[in-house]
Amino acid sequence: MPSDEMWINMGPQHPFNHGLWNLRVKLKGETITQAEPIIGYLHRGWEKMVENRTYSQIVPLADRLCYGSSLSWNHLYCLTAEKLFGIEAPERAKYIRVAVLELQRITSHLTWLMAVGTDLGSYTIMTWSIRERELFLDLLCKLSGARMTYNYCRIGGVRNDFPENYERDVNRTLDEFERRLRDLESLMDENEPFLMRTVGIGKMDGKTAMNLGLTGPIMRASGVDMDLRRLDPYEVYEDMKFEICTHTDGDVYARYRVRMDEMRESMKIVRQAMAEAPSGPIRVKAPRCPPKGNAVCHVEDPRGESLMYMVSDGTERPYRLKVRSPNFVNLSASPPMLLGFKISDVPAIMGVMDMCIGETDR
Amino acid sequence: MRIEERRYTKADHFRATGYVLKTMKVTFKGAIRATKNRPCTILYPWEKLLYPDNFRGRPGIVLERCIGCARCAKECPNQCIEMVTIELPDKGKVKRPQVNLGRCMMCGNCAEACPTNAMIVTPEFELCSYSRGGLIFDPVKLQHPHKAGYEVNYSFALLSEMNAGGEIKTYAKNDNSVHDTIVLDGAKCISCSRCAKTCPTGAIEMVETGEVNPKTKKPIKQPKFDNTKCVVCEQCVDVCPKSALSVKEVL
Amino acid sequence: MSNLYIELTNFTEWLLGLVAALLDWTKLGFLSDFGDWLQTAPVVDFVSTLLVAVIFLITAMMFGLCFIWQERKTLGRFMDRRGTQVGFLGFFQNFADGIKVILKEHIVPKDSDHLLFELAIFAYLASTFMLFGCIPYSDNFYVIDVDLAVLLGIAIFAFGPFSILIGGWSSNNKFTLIGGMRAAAQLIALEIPLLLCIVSVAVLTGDLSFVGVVTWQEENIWLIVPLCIGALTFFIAAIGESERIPFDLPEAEAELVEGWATEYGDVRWGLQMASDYFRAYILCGLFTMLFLGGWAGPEFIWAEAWYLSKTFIVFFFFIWVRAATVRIRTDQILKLGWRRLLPLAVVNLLIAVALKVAGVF
Amino acid sequence: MSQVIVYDSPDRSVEDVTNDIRSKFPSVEVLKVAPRRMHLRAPREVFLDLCKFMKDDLSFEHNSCVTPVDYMDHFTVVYHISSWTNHIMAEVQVDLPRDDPTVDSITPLWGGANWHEREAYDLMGVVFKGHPDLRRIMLPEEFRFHPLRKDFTVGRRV
Repeated sequence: MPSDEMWINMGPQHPFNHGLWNLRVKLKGETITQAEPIIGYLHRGWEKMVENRTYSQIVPLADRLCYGSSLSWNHLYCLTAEKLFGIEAPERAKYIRVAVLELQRITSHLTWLMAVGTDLGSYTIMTWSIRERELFLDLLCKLSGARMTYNYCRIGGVRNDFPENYERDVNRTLDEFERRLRDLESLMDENEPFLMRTVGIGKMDGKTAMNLGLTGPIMRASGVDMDLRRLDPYEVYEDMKFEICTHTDGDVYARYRVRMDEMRESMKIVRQAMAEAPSGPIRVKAPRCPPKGNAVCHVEDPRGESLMYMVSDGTERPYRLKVRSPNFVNLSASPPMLLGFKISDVPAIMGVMDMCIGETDR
Repeated sequence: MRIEERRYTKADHFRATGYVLKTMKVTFKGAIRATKNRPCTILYPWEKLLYPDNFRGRPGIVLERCIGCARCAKECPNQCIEMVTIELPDKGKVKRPQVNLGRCMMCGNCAEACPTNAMIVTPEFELCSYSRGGLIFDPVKLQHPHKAGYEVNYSFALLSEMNAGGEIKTYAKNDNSVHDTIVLDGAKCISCSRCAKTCPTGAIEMVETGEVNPKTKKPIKQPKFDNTKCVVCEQCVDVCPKSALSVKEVL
Repeated sequence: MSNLYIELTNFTEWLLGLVAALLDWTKLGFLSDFGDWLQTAPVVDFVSTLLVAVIFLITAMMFGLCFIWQERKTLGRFMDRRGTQVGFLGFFQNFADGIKVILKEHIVPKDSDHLLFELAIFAYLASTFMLFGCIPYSDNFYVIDVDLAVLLGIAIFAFGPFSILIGGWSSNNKFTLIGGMRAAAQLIALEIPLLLCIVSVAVLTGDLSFVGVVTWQEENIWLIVPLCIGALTFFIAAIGESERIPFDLPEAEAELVEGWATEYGDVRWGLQMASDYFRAYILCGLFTMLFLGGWAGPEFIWAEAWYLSKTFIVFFFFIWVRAATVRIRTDQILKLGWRRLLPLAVVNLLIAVALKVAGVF
Repeated sequence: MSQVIVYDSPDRSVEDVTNDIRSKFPSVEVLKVAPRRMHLRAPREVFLDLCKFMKDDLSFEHNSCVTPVDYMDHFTVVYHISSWTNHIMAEVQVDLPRDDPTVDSITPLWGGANWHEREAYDLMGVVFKGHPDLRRIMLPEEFRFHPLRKDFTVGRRV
């Protein structure tokens, strides 16, 4: 007796999805035959709202695009605005930005690890990664005064310089985090049930990933060595010595592995950027109205390639500001990852994709 | 150039990896550490986290320094600051900012834009109240004991000097020698002296310009700007009926 | 006969004598006859057994609730956070939950099967309470000591999956249907290795009553030494039976919200959660009884205290495994149950038989 | 075990890629060429062939973004297509008249553009011919207007 197929709404309010989005899944028994993500529950009309605010007022709003890694969006907006105004941040501000961006990348990956912990059912992973993330939140709070939405970059530089002996604190935190990362990794890498839940699940090879527009750690896990910090270097990433972490499997374990290695690479970058930051001014006075024209800039967000396209008509308000969120496209490419796997694999696949609905719906 | 990826060879299902023993060793070590010295969580209402001085809680105000220039109201992304007339003992009826904390996102832009550091960023974040009205802080309620760490000062360099190369000087936020200036377009000015009345810092004074108004035989007066007092609040630019004033940015 | 039973019979005799005296005082004919009938042996026997059962049930439930407290505190320490802070050292948390659960409104889904919806929880609870009776604390603190106590316990234990299936099906919700089927499949798959381990214990010790097993272990050695594979299989199967983290899929929050008990809201949900911990308590009790020599231990503390301390230590291992692993999928659980635990249990049975035949014990 | 695809050094420089495009498509106007950047303006008719050519011969593997912009008298859809082998990002502008804003969809070429085009249709009302399932993605189905257009005044009764 062929069991007919059942549509299940892993709906907007569901314990497994982080943020408001709905995954309609067609089940045949336990295996998934069709999947359709539905978004739009958190659409705030960010791009329309931004069109009646001045350039300097949008800076804190750009933080609120994705609360997981707010600094990378703040920085992307300021970088695009600098291209539009035709100005450039001073040398020291660039080094500060790179160091703080990499700190934010580690924090964002730890937030992702917290989500993976709850989805796979082990609350120890969750609480331990929150505890490690607390180290970095204190650092960034000491620097900018806020814990999540930092509002730290400005058009033409950064808000304030490092507080005194900040570099000593950062190095001390990174050494401590090195030890704790080893504990975290052994909590998962040598944990057979974790490997049973993640190896060989949600497979996607490089070619289809590239065609579907996937970017970021998910793409690098499928064996495509694409990292915008190396491909199209911005700020001072050219002379930062770090390696790109890739994996060839393309399954959930590979994505987890890539992100854990990326955390180690980010630590190297932070140390190098902190050491080499020259002295000098940290901010340039930006004019009020940019020349007419448009500017585009894309950076390596912890989730993938994030891009901003800005059109100005000479007044002090942007004419059009388009945001390309990496998660928007990764989510559109998720159905092929889900087909053929079981319903209890959905949290594993979706959890490791580091969803951030704020930037998807804008 | 790539990290050699540690290939996880998926051997037979049941292998002697200790299956879950290594993880149990790590968690047990964590448990011992948590019982020996206190766990890392704090009991919130009784113990509180230590916040740095520059922690951005709700905005606060130092009424003595405030000159009512409304730059914070113009700069706020959520438009939650309004100028409200209050009765000050020494200055009489003046306009001071009133912040609607229900809308405020604590971005600290108002403290950054304030030329006299009257608006400060206080570390206070416990703001629950029984009604939405309770969150609208009028200037008196907005006050907060002042500490040096709460002010938001930044130093900036000028674009022209950056491009010119050579030694780059950095200027403080409210450095009077370097800021935008107001420019008067003489033809449009009808010398109604409205800008002189609205200027909060008294930086504008009407000065005879020598010509005489043929009809009323009185000397024509036009505003002159004293740059050391001006804080570029653009109230004069907005109030001028003939929009004769405009801002010339220093770059 | 256990001392508990003997003392209680004296107490009931005194009590019924009092009642009879009261009835005689009224000087009405049939009342005094009724008083005499009360003092006859079968009534006294019935009332005292009833009292023993009530006392035993209350102590067992108290220790079951202590398990909840122990889990919260220990799991907290594993995760570098404090456990509950309600009341002295967090003890009042259980009563707080109880009060909250009792005050909740009783909601029955509109087009669900009302009778079965109510029945499922109480069937699940009844099987748990019956199991309390089977497990003695020590040789003079138990409810019944029949020869086939172990077999009776396992038979009642097998009753669980039916109530879960009924509960899942009757609340007319897709998720609970899937949750119910998964729970039943998992419980049955892990019951077979459980039984084989118990059979191996029975083979070695020669009888099926708990008191017999423990006295055998007191004379010889604890059964965990010869049957260590059996103990390990029993431990893993017990984690699966009590639906705890590595095998926690029936009510996996991540995708099935609360599994088969999603629609239960008030006291029924509270009872269901409590009976999960009671079943864990029973399995820990079984483990100590069969493999760790029950109440055998040096005399300086009571036998019951020995039994309970060993049960709490076994439950500590349950929590330790929960803190360390992630949840695994249903088909992996079933594969583990049928392909890994069953062979191990059979090997353990061979060892037991070999030891018996060789006459080592 | 698939090998890692590597993009270390760019194969071809920006100039000779633009010369290829100039020679193949005379009607495409090259606005600006910068290191690792290329700005083109393509008429609507030639656009799909240009994309095919870029994908197959010039190895442009990734379509970053599809941006509709409302310039009051006409629409412009700006495509950002990047080639990882040559380390180039191309910005292609396509102007559409205001009365019938339709353009060929590039979802068959790059799957990544699927949701971008649906969002452009949903918020700006640009119709993409050949799109697999062009329907609204953010707003509910029964909405009749497109909010990101300049003539949509904020705050009016909907």
